[in-house]
Amino acid sequence: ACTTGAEQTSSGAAAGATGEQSTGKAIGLSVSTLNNPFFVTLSDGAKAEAKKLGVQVTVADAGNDTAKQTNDIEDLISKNIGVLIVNPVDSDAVSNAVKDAKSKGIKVISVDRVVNGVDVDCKIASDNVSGAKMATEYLMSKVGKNAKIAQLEGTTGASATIDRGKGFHQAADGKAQIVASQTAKFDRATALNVSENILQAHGDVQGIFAQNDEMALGAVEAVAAAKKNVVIVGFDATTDGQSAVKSGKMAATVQQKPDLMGATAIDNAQKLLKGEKVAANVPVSVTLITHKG
Amino acid sequence: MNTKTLSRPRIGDILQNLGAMIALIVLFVAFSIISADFRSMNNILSLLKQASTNGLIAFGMTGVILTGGIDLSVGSLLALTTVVGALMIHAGTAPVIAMLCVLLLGVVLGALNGILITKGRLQPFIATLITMTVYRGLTYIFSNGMPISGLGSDPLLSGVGRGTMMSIPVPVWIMVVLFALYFFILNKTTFGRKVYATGSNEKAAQLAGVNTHKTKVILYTISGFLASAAGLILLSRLGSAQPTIGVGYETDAIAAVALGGTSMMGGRGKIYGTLIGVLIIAVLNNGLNIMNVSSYYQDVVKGIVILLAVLSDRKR
Amino acid sequence: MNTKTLSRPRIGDILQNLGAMIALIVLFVAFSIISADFRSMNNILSLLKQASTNGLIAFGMTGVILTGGIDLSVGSLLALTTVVGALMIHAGTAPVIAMLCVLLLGVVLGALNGILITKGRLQPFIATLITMTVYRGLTYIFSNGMPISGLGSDPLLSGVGRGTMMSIPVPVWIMVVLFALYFFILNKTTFGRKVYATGSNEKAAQLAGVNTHKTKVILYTISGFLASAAGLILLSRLGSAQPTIGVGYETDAIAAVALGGTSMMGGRGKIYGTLIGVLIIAVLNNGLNIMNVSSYYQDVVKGIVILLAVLSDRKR
Amino acid sequence: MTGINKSFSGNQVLKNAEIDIAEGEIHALMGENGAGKSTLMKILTGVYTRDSGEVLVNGTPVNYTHPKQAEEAGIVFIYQELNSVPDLTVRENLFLGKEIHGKFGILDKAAMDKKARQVLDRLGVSIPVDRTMSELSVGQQQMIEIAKALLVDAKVIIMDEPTAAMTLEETRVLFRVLRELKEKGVSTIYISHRMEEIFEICDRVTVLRDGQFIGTKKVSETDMDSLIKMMIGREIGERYPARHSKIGDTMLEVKDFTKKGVFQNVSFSVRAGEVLGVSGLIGAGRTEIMQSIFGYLPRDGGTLLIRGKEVSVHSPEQAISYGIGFITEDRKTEGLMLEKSIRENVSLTNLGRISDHSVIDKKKDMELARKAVQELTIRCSGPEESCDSLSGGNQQKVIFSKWIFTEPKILILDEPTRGVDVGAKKEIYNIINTLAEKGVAVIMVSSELSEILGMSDRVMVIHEGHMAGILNNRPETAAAGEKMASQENIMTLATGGKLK
Ligand SMILES: Nc1ncnc2c1ncn2[C@@H]1O[C@H](COP(=O)(O)OP(=O)(O)OP(=O)(O)O)[C@@H](O)[C@H]1O
Ligand SMILES: Nc1ncnc2c1ncn2[C@@H]1O[C@H](COP(=O)(O)OP(=O)(O)OP(=O)(O)O)[C@@H](O)[C@H]1O
Ligand SMILES: [Mg+2]
Ligand SMILES: [Mg+2]
Repeated sequence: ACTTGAEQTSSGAAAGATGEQSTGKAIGLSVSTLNNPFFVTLSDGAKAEAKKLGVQVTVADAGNDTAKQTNDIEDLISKNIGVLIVNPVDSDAVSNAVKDAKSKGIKVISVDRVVNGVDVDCKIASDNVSGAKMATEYLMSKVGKNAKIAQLEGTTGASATIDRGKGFHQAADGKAQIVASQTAKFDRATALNVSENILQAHGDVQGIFAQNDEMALGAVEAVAAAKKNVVIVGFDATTDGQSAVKSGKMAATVQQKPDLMGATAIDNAQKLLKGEKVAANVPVSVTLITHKG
Repeated sequence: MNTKTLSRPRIGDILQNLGAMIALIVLFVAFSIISADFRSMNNILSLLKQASTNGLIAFGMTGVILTGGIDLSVGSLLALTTVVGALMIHAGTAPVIAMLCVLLLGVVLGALNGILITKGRLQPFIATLITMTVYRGLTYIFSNGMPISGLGSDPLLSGVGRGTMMSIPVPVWIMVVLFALYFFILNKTTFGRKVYATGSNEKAAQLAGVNTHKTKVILYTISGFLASAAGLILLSRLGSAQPTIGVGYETDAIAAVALGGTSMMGGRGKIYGTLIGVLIIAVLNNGLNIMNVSSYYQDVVKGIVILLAVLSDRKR
Repeated sequence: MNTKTLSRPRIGDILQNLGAMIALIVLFVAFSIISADFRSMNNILSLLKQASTNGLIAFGMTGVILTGGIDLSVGSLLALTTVVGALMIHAGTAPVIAMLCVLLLGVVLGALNGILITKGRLQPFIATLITMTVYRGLTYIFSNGMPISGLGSDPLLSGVGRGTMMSIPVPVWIMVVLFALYFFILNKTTFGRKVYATGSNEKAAQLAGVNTHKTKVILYTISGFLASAAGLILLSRLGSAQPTIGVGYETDAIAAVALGGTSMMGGRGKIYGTLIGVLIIAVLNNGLNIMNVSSYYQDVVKGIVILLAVLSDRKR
Repeated sequence: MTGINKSFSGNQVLKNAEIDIAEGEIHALMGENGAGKSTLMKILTGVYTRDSGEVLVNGTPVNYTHPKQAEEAGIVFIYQELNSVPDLTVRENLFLGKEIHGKFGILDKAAMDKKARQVLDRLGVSIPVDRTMSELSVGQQQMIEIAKALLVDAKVIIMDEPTAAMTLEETRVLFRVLRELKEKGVSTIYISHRMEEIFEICDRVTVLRDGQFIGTKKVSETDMDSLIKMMIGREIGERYPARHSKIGDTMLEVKDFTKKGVFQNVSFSVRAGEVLGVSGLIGAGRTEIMQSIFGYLPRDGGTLLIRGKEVSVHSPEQAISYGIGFITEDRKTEGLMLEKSIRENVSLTNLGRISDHSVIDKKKDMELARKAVQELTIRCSGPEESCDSLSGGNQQKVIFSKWIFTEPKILILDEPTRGVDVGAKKEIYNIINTLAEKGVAVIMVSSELSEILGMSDRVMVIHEGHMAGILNNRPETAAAGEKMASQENIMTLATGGKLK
């Protein structure tokens, strides 16, 4: 029955019937974590857009646990959603669950990160690797060639940590002296202590790349306490991050517009529910917000 | 009169889990009434499948807690064993061999916990807190902090987590079989008696000839084995090994054990209580998700439900 | 002969923490030799400043563990109280009032833990596991999962975490003063006696007229108070309140207590041991960072150092 | 106290119980195990609340709800079960709940030390005040409990079997103190199962049976037999049953057992059918020697021979496999799983008998427990009753049944009748004799001299961890001029003296 349902949805002839059906069908959003402002904004953007369009969206928070995300997607399948928006904790680990969803005729949109091994109906991907590369290049342009720089890493093993680390090394390896690279678990308080320790060990460090704004802001506090002059670049462009850039405490942050990503996902989901065609790839521009002045 | 006193403890046993049982039934009925999606057969089966991981870990935890111990390392152990298994498959080992190695490693790491606690005379909380940290660190080192995917499509490996038998998911079968087995061991064998004796009064048990150290090592070994078995299910369901997996799993398992009325002081408790606890947690997770309750409120709701259940079960 | 037996327990006390003391000295000397940055005065001070948060929490934890209890909620409590404080400042409350409210809320939430454990007759592990979940959920709800910054530049608020007195950071002063105070309370007052008696044999203590319930409630209240005080230091150092802050802080605190030789069973332990444990953890964190040891290996190194220290301190 | 009634979950343990205490008297409270003596006293001091009845102190009705209140009114209770705090020092235990302190609860250590020393000296106890309580032997802990009571300016002291773990020497000190207190007008309620003590120290005696008041008599106007009859409703005849066992070959031989600082070069042997009594003062190390024979306590040196063959016993498990059984001195912490049922306790040492390939046969399990209840006449509502609600004597019988069913060849008994009433004692003696007649070698550690003299074939005396001597106690086998076991001879050896 599932297969027929899927055929119906994809056949233009049955579009009217599907449309009727779809009004009853909801959208499911499986988000990697709501303990991180970036994804909170993404999810809030989606919810606001859904409200505007009058569609129902069910949000499940995987708490950065791949297994929980698989359970969440199963729960959403149980709910008979029409479209699954998935923001994977891990691109590989999510694929079995997404395959299950697809086999039940559910359309799938991936946001922020891709789903490996499955053709999703729409990819809304921002490129963490190139974002980190861009940010690091900007940092190096500020501190000059062969300057001493350090990196604050996110939670070990997290997808963002891996991708942003990759981008950082692509830009910095061989072109700067990386004196320290330590995890601060995406956490501001941890970053404060770790940055203090790095500054103790390397008083001459000129730049710090933090894999998210929370850690960048922790570094800002450490640098201020040590009365040093260090260029700090963050990632995510959170509200706090943006205002720190505006006031010059941070040099730059990478903006991926999570609220826009959330809203775009809902827009596309709505189209898929109606049986309309959507672009397979919706690139989200990664822009650098820098301090002007 | 004799029969009356004989039957008394059994009624007591049921009463002991009454709060949890009622909580389970109330939650189940309430969610079923509110949501047609919840009560669908498909959903019930996927709920049970989701319960299986926590189920296996919680069964192992029950045995350990019955001796007044605790095993905080289960989540890290699960991560380490599955990462090693996935690396072996990558290196060309036959999946079935790799899977056996996962279980074997679970046994070894579990036994190591037990040995630290008995021979090393460390307090269980401290010993497993340390191994929790070390096993996690080793997981990162071996995996280089990266998830390991591309495990191929071995039918056994994918069957363990994703297959069905008589239209019931394989993980559910595994949970049921292991529950029955461990229930039997704890309630019907001499080893079970030794477990309760060790937890009830270790000194008296030793003086009665029970090798309490051996008993404990076996229980931690079983806990390690069951955690790695849970890891295999996840490895199969996810199709990849995650170095970050399992964080906080000890908490869910302990919550299930507590919900089931087992005393953290040891000596008193039942594994079927744990099963009820596992189901309560699974129903809550699944039901609250289906009803689109915000994850922030889910924490609060879960906390309060667990509180009410254990409050109504408290003794003395 | 009398003097010999008289002095025995005192030597025993020192020996009891010998492993930890040696570990601290060895680590400190080793790092100092290897790294000039480590041994700089500035770094030592910032190391001590970093130790202050875990220090305060671990002192509170010591009191609780001395009665055989545990407080898993400290991290969530810290997050909830600081988020509420930051929201109050945002809403226009004078920072000093908001700071008092943070401490007051810490006291209330800590007392709630104590009441659940005594009046509610819940096991400490379960009770604080539940409040850990609920307090964290409430933190997310109040903050909507977002950090709260823009707390202005009140001199008191910024002084608590960032100021110095006689060129020693204020958090270090706070830690030292609260340590001395709590040391005095536990060792030189009738209340301290009640704490140890409650942990060693609760029934005997009750029969001797000790209100063990009251004693416990006070200890959990102190733990809540100290956790919120640690929160104030972090609030000041970060200039913002984080809903995610404090995850895993209970683990660090418990590790420090265990390193200090306090028994998880209650009745036996010393708060100066905890101070040594806090310093070991701080030296490890700081030293490994300074030497740029990969975070993967840091977990393993930390675990092994703690293991060696507690193994060499274990009794009987 | 009059018309006191008390039930525990439907089980009425006191029915119209009563007792009256005059000023400056020592009043014995007697009754079988489970008669309700401790319960009655706990009602007096507010540990339990009564269902009905009246308590008058100096003519005014009182209703204490916490022992602290009774203590403030001058009534102190030395509990039957030790209630010390193991991790605190002697000083801290003595002053627990009544610390001497200045402002803000700041402790005055010096003042406490001084007072503690005075009290301990009065009791002739030489324990340093900052020794941790858990390092003391049971008997020493009991002395501290008594010292605790003396610290309070008491008008009435209740002693619930204070001498159960004491030897003659300590008992004498205690009695001296009791007489001094009496001179000062302090009343004592004295509970004991040692009949001799009642006649030595008490003025009047009140007897309870099954929770009912039977009568109060002047001690001078009664005798042992009629008192026993009041207690158990029948005569028991001789307190120590006649012994007929034939002594066979050497079963167990202990050679040069040494544990540094605890016992040195202990060597002895026991033969089949023989009862070897072991006597000594509190803390002489008897318990430790027995624990190390049983493989529980590691020793520094010495060998163990069973039937002449050297065996290696380093754990209780091994000891049991060689047919050794061990009835421990402390029921609560070593003997029983208190919150578990009689059935579970009895089966723990007999898991092999009730199981088949490690799977428990429920029927056999139940049968064994029923057999225990029947054969040892354990007073309970059934084999499923949990041990913490049994009286002390009945708990002791559970431990006995636990070991008898293992059919031991060698049975070590450490204070087998501690806190056991006269009737049950006789039953236990009968059990011991039956075992001996079956050829079991019995080692019996006891602090009650009359029991040692009444039950043993030979008596080994331990003094400060050394063997002070072995005395013959069977006149018919005595060689000419051999030193025989007698109260004086044992006491001399136990206190380090030499026999003339
Ligand atoms: N807390 C309790 N709950 C239930 N039953 C109890 C409790 N305490 C005592 N009993 C029962 O009350 C009866 C009287 O017990 P009690 O301890 O007063 O006896 P006793 O005369 O002191 O005996 P013993 O000489 O053995 O000390 C016993 O049958 C015992 O099982
Ligand atoms: N846990 C302990 N730690 C240190 N010393 C101990 C401990 N237990 C007993 N002792 C000491 O060992 C010695 C022997 O004690 P033990 O209990 O064997 O004596 P005992 O002859 O059996 O006397 P009792 O009649 O009191 O049981 C005593 O001096 C006692 O203080
Ligand atoms: Mg009694
Ligand atoms: Mg003894």
